[in-house]
Amino acid sequence: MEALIGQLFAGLSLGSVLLLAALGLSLTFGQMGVINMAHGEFMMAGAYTVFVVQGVVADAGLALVVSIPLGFLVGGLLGLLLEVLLIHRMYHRPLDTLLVTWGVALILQQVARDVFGAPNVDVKAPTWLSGGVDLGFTQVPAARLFILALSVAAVGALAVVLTRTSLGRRIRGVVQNRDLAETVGISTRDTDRLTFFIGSGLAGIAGVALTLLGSTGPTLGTNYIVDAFLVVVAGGIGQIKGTVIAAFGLGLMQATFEYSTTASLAKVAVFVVVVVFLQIRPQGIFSIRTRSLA
Amino acid sequence: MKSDYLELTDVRVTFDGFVAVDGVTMTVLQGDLRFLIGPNGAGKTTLVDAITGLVPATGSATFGRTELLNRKVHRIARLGVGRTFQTASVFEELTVLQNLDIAAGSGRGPLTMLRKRSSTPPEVEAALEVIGLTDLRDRQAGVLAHGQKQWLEIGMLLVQDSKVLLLDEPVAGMSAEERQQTGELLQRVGENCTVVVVEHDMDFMRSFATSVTVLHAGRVLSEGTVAQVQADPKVQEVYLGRAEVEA
Amino acid sequence: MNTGLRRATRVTAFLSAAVLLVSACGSRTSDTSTGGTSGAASCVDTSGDSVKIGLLNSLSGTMAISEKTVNDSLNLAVEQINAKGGVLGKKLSVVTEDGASEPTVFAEKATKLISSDCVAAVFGGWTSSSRKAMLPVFEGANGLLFYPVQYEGLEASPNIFYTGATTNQQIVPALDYLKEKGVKTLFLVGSDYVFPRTANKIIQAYAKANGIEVKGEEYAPLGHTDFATIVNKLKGSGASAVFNTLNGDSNVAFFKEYKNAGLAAATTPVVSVSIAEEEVGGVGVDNLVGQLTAWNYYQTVDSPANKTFVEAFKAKYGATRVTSDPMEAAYTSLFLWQAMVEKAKSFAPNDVKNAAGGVSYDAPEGPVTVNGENHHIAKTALIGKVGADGLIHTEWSSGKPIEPDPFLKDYAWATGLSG
Amino acid sequence: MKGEYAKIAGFAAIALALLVLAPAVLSDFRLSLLGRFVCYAIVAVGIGLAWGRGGMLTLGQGVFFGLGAYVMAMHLKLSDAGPTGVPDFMKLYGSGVVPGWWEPFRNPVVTVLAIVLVPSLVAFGLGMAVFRRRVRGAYFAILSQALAAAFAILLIGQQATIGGTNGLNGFRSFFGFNLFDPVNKRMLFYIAAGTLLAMLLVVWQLYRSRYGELLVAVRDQEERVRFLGYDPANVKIVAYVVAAAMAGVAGALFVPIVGIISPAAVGVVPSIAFLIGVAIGGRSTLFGPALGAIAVAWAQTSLSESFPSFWIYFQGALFVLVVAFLPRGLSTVGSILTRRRESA
Repeated sequence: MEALIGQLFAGLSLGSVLLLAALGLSLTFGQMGVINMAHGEFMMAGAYTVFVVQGVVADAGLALVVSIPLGFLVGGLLGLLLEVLLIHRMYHRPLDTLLVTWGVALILQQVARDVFGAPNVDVKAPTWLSGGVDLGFTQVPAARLFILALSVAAVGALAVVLTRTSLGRRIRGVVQNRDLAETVGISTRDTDRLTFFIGSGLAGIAGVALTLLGSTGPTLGTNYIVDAFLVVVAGGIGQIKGTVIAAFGLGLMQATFEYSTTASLAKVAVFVVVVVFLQIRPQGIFSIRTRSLA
Repeated sequence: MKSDYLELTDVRVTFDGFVAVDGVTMTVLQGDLRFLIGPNGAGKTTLVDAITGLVPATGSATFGRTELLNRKVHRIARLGVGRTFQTASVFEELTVLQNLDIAAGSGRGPLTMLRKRSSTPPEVEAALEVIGLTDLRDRQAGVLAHGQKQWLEIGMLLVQDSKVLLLDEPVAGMSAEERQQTGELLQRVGENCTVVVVEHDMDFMRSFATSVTVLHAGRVLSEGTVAQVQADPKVQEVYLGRAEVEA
Repeated sequence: MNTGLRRATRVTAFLSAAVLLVSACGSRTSDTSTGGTSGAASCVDTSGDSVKIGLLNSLSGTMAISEKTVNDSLNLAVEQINAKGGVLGKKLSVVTEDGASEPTVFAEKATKLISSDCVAAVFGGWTSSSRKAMLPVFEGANGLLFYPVQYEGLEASPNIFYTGATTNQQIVPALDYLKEKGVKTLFLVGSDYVFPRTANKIIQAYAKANGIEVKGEEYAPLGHTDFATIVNKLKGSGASAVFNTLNGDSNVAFFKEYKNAGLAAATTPVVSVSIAEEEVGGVGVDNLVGQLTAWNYYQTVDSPANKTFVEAFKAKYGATRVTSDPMEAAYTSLFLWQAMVEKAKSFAPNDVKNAAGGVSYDAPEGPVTVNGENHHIAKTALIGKVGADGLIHTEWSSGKPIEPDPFLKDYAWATGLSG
Repeated sequence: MKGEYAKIAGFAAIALALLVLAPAVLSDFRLSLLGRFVCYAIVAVGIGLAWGRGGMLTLGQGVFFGLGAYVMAMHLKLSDAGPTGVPDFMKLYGSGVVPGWWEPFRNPVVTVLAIVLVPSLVAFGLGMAVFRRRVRGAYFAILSQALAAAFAILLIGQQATIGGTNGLNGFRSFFGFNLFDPVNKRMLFYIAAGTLLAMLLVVWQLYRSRYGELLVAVRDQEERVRFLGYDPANVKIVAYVVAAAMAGVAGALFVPIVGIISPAAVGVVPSIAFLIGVAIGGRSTLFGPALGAIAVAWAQTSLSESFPSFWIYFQGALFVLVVAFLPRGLSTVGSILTRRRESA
């Protein structure tokens, strides 16, 4: 029974990690159609942010707290730079953004290698996040609980921004009808930049969180990017709701398969499930409701 | 030969609870040049989408007693129902000839497909004549003028051997001269086909329509000749009145 | 000139340029192999006052982190040998190639080193897949490879010298140690590839023969970073020790999860066979203190030879650098080759092979001796414990060098393991 | 018709360079290196068809390459082991019994058929599942990438039956020919070069056929094609299957030339790496993808020898600059220059 609850938690936790990794993507990919393969490297940048901050701030807990907004900023600024320099001239060629950002990812990884060295760096966890938290009936790792809370907070904050603020209304306006938004005076250029900034910033936060669980090194991003994209695809286009459901769904599935078989088979099985899922519900993926077909 | 007619019965299209087409019933006979008009959001394009399989619909739409609804898009096309789009959607990287040749070829077998085109098929030659693009046959479609692209689209419908032609705002953005030519083209084509034109341009309609159906809020508001429809007080109220004012 | 011809000219120009460039690289070195059978005669040039050797490590790609360090210690050894007058009076001149972490590239570069550069011997390789890829090359062209990393055994090529540990010099002593400590239940966790799978087969057989119960055997794909499920299983199993054959980044995630789950070295110790001094920093000293490792060398080994090695290494590469088992094994491999060549008084691979048996060297890890039959070397096994200083300290030693037994022929419990 | 002559001339130029010039001036080692590049070029020709002409950005060609390669490798392993023998690695790591699904590959004819059919069938099945449901564009790209990831993980996990990370290697003969003999290695190069030329002929015929025109139409306006009475899924599946078959053949040739196939050659990273040469050469041109692939592989080999970390920057910059600023590849630079000269 305890193992079962532990496993349920493991699945939720994995889901929250996937959610953090995919949330920014669902904004940049789902809402803007840009396939940003450098998203993983923005996560890496967030993780290295914690490492750098820990070099300045001795207390690991404080460093982590400081790193969350800072990681958002680092990821966001990298994203902004990418948008301004490259992506904005490619909105009509979404597939090509995939290859361009793959190149950017390669460069960023090598920059990390040249700046921080090829081996992983040591990021210390704050004492209040190491060890477990007793929930009465079972004990769960504090770090994972923290990440779960962080992902929920990130989704909440994003939802508030998208639905309650003028910026959010602008983003949704531009996504739904670019031309109309332009004619009513919304600057689509500014909105694009902001959307990309926020989406990439979320990657930075994900990177900060991942230092609690895994290695901080140049290849951190590559370990997550394929899974994160699968989540967005399964979740459906432009749907934060869909991303949340897909992340936790895939997380629970991976954990369940892994428990009953092996981690390798579980990864393969999750892929098969996503393909089968697309057979049943391509609607979540595909929607054509435009007047012209241009 | 009036047996091949397009008959819609209680066609209904719903998007997430919003009823875009609300029980449209109409019949278009062969040789008819039917104009479908109505204010924005009346459901004109959606109705065309429903007939061509782009959006799911309930009710019935038959052509020559064959049910069209809820078939795949390409199957409906093969039944002889063709359409154009508001924004011309020709294959810009291909030549005029290649565009027409593709349109003419949905019935070709694999061996024909895998061979090079050795000569221009007669129906393509004929269509080039009809749409007046013979001299531009080797020009890339992407560099054609707007009006020429629309004509190419119509040409593609012709070689496709469509019996029902659904045209979505074919003269939008055209010069007066181009409109005139397009109208005459439609009249020529309409002799052997069932043609439905979705249009906003009232002058164009008055010049070329043989009959008109007015849609409003997803329903048929009025139907008849141009004169009959123009005289209908309901139509004047929701649509034409306003158009008169604008004009 | 019509378009057709012009384009044809362009294509031809491009292709000839490409071909010429490729051939230019080729002719950079003496291409004596052209036309002849590359296998039969060695093209090693010993006429001058220097002799070429090849260093083949991944300087790019995922394995560069580890293999770069081996390349460093190999260069140190070359420098030291040359400072003392070289081998048979000839200075060593190094040809460095990048294996790029890809087995195919290793095979390709090995071919180049043997047949184009005509090196006397090649030093390098890390992953089993890179070694397996190079093996046919060395056997086909009758070259010599010195492979410096502990591996899963079950191999003995006449053209390869294995200076890292085979299983009976690392895995088996670690099990002996655990048994000695009274461990009755084990949990096995490893990356999903050949070394962990083979190691765990051996562990299962050993456990069965020695009354140890294996509570679980889990594999994670290479690069796997979420160990919640595996640690959950580990915790649920109640095993009293863990045998860890994870590789690379996965170790970080595993040890963080292990700590987060409330497990500790004092109650459930983890014996790792892929974590050396180099990796401790990346995993985090905090996460590793008190955990065990099984190797044949640590930087802290107390011997005059090691003192010299560590000092020389730090002097050349910086005081913050550490030395580890594969680095030491690579360093040692060059001196062993020197000893073989000097015994044979020849650089020819066949002469070196014939002279190899019994050659010994006082390595930083202690005395090592080449086994003439299987081309492995006798080494002392050391169980270490990670200290708060980030170094690994010897906890237990086999006391004397263990004769290599790559096929575990001399262990009764292991019969039937290797087909 | 001028275009036709240009193609014939280009074709002759490539044939001359590969079949006459290269063997004459290159050492055995460099020639077999070029042989490996030619294998990549064959994959690139297929990608040019699927991506350049068909608009399907396939990030999973490594899978088909791997299927062809493993089929060939299994046959070579079995034939080395003798009529009833067991491949060496199975004795070491496995049960010492050849699994039933290996047995058919003892037969050379079955092997050659399987090299083409296995990748084709997998591509067909996937194409039916994906294109029929109108999954396309970015979704298709991501799915194909996930397929590559899953395939590599699956291979790595199968130590006893398919060699795991080590892959399959240590082949001694190729359909009876000794692989250590330099003459036979030269023969392998000729086979690879000949195959590349044949594949170029195949795509040339496809490009100039009505099907080629239709494929471009589907790439640019998939929905429009539907309204002309075609099912675009079928059009795309054909191109995808042909591309997969080409990758499979390339993989099969790669095995005897390089002497090893392992999961490292089939995963996500090599699958994307296949694309860069295609992008540089000009994705929708006939010769561009093949020439680009050879150029990039050559650059990688020579640059990474001297500047390992520089190569990564270079590769990254190539992706960025070529795709962002020269979407039609370097071939456009050539034609722009020509046009300038003509107008001057």
